[in-house]
Amino acid sequence: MELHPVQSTGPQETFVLNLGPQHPATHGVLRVKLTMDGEFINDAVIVAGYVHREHEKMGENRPWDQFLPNTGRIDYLSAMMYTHAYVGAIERACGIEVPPRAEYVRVITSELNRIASHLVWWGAYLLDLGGMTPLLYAFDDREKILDLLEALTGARLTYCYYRVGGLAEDLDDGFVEGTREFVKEFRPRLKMFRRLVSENIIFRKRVEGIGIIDAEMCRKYGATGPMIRGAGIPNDVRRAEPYSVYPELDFEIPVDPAADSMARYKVRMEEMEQSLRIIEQCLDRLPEGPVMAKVPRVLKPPEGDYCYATEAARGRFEVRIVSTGKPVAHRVRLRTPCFGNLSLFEEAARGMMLADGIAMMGSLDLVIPDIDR
Amino acid sequence: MTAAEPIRLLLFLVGVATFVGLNAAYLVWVERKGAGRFQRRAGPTEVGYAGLLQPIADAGKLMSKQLIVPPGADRVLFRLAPIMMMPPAIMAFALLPFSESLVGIDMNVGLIALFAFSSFNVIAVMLAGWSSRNKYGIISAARVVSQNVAYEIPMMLVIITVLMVSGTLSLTAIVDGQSGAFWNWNLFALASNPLMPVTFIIFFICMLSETNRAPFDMAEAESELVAGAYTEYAGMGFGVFFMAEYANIVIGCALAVVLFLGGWHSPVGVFPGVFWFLVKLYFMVFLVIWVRWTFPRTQFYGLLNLSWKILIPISIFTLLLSAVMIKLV
Amino acid sequence: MSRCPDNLLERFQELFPAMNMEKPAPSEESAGEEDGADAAVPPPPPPPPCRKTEHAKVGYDLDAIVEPHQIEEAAKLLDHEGFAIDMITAVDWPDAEQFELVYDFMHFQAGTRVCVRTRIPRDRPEIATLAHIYPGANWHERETAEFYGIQFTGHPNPIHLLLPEDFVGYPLRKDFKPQPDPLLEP
Amino acid sequence: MKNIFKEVVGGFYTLTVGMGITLREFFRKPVTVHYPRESLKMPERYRSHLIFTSNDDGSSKCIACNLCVKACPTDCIIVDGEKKEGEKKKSVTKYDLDFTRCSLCGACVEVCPTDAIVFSKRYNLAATDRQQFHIIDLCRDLEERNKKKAQ
Repeated sequence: MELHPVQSTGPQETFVLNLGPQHPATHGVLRVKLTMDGEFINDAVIVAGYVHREHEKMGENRPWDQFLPNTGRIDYLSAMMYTHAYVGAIERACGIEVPPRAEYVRVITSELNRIASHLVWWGAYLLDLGGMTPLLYAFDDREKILDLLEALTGARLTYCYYRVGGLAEDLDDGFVEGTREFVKEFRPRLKMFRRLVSENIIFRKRVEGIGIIDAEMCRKYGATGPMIRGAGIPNDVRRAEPYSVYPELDFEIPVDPAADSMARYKVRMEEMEQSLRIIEQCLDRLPEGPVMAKVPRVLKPPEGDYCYATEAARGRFEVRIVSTGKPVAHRVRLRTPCFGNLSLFEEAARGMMLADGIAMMGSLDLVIPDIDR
Repeated sequence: MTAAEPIRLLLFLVGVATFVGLNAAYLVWVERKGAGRFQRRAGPTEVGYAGLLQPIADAGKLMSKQLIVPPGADRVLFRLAPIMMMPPAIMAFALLPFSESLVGIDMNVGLIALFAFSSFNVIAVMLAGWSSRNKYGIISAARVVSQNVAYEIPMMLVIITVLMVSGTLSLTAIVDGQSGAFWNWNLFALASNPLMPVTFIIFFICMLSETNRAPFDMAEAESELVAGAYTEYAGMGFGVFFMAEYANIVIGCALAVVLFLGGWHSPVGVFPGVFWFLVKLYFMVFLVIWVRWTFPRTQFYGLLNLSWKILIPISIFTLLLSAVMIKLV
Repeated sequence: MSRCPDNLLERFQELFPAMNMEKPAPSEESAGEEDGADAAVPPPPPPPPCRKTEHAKVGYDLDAIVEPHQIEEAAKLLDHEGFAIDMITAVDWPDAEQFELVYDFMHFQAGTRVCVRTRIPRDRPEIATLAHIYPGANWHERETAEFYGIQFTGHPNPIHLLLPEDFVGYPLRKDFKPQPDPLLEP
Repeated sequence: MKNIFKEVVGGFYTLTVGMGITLREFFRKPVTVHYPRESLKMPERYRSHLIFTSNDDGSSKCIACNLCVKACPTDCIIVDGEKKEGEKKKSVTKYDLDFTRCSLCGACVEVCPTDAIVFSKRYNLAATDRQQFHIIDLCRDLEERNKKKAQ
């Protein structure tokens, strides 16, 4: 049965509602200035920059490799992929060949990190929609990933594990078995998540057909990642601009043409499944050997500018470095996925109801430092 | 009225007030413990054994907090709202038949009086939202009113269905009509209405909605409206709303027990009636908690759609069905 | 898997020589422009204004240098070809007294990335906005404007995006000196 | 009409499935660790603030070469050393770590030629004012640890 949402009755008395900077639904310090007509959003203005730290300037005033700790602090939920993009850019510029073992470990840890990030999103999204319990279930599983990564890297969020030319350290003893065990345990959990939430009628009613962001809008705003895949276009940096060992791996890019919040939800859920596949394959193929290439002590990438994009959990993360051949970068540009993804909110939220707007905002999977940098 | 009657009433009033207070406090504990278990964590553990003194500590904290009235708020109404919230809830308790003898006032229109009291909290929440001069509060107030209006109707239709089976408005008489084994309960009165379980489910949904419980907690909706109508309340002002919320849940669950689950009548025959009443009551409360910690919140228009487009047609249908069945049988 | 479908590439090569031909012609504005110097001395090996680059080496497939006034036209062409906006940023070249504006575009289906650059004088940093072609450019341009002090003419909402509204200065310029923050001193 | 019926009944079924799942979780053991009473063991590679490793005689291995100072992205290390008579290498006299600025990236540990500094596993650091974190004196820390060991 079609249950049509009620429509706004037209321009009347409006009021301004400040959603944030401290608000449960903005997942951090983001402020949305809403002009409301009753429960309808007439106009939304994003006020960002509350956690701006000028990472790009920091990149310009320190040696190339000293910027590494910063890269994990842009999107703290998928730090691995961000560090990967930065070291990838320098490796591309200097022509450093990374040992295959290091590449495989990078992919494994990146995909684990992606699952952890999607789990946070899943829990937090359900929290946005008023379901508290899934958050705890998601964190239960995420905890296992973080334990694995903590034992490997020594940190739970800001890993700083990749180095230009390889990895900081080789795998620890328990990592391979621990990861295999996690993969085995997590598959049935995903199924449980699906039965608990994805099929739930209340949840479906809240996200199906809500927050339509079609491919054209994504194109005009530069929205990437699950946003564009949820609009039916199989664009994934891992396939479109292959990096690391992804071309050798067999995985699918989940796509959903519906372009609504449910489509983005489904894409992310399916991505976790695919990440498990990638991890399994990498563990099977994990070669022996060194994890660090020969890298000059002082990095001096040749003159020019270089881009390196990775598929972070929220979409395309791209680092553009401009080198003048000096040991310090001339320019480090960080192209973060949330920036593009959020910029279309102002247009997409117009005319929605408040609760639907929040359902849509949650489906964008925002990490505020990723926008503000 | 005998000379003992006022004393009895007074005792009952004190008893009910204590019961409501303790009940609310310990339901918070049950809710937190239950939520903990549903989410695979421990819940409160620190204050007292298994956190049993936690509600007392919370109450102490809430009472010692300053009551803040936001600038620009309507001071009188802002203070009045929590006060208006509590008495109807307590008064409704006086009507509940905990057992044959343990009932405050046995009115012959008990059901209607109970509804009169329990509908009162809408006004209190609306006043709270409106008077606190908070935009979230105003949205919440508007939501509460339309939500309650929408759900009074299917609830009433459902109750009329039950009344047609019972043939009385007195709560004790309704329970008495369900005496004997459990297949005499109204829930299983399939002979007079084969859709009685559906009616019960509708009643349960409406009860959740009337008490603003998840998944219908439009008034609070913490991820959208922060805390809705209660955003600006601090200390015991908030505490009273909290207590009243739990009192209302108990009333709603007690009503479900009286109307559908045979009140104090035991399914097996041992133990006194009041024990069975409480067992059934707390089972219903557990069900409410269980629902809350399982589902996401419904969309606001989805909630109204559910009421007007699904619940009301079904409840009208069951009403007509039982009318026909009773006439035929 | 082919990085860049051939037909698309051909279309680019058709597309950008058009601009290359325009390039030697002296532009009416911006005297301090690169080609002013180019015209005087025949450039020994000037990088071709539009060239194919190797994605595996630099991360983009096409590198096009255009005149500042051509940027709208370039964006329109890319928009017509179905490209999405990737990012807009600037690079400060204080020695050359120029800002280099870098516009990155990407193609969702083909995976092609195009980098369009232009240089504007540092003392008159003005360029046309792309916000009417790509609404996503709005935020990127606001960011570039506040960090470099570049004016995007015709921008619908030229206010600070990430910096506080009362912030003075352009932090990503090379000659930026931060004001000492009394709160941060121990 | 059939669709409505299907949706209502099917929807209700999904709700019962969800409730079944949460009920099953209800009867399982909590997974949380009750922190102040019990705590997890920190893994081998856990990164907390720096501490000195020591030679057999309890002195620091640090030769005050300043490589860590140069490697630090946030300039949070101050090292001073002196050359004692009769010894080939310098020995450290002052090693201050500004923990408010340290990002625990590990550049200093990696660059250290004598493996004089390692990450500690002190995870429950807490203080009531900033000054206590401001400077962590590694030399004093080593002395204190030596004293404790002696006792």
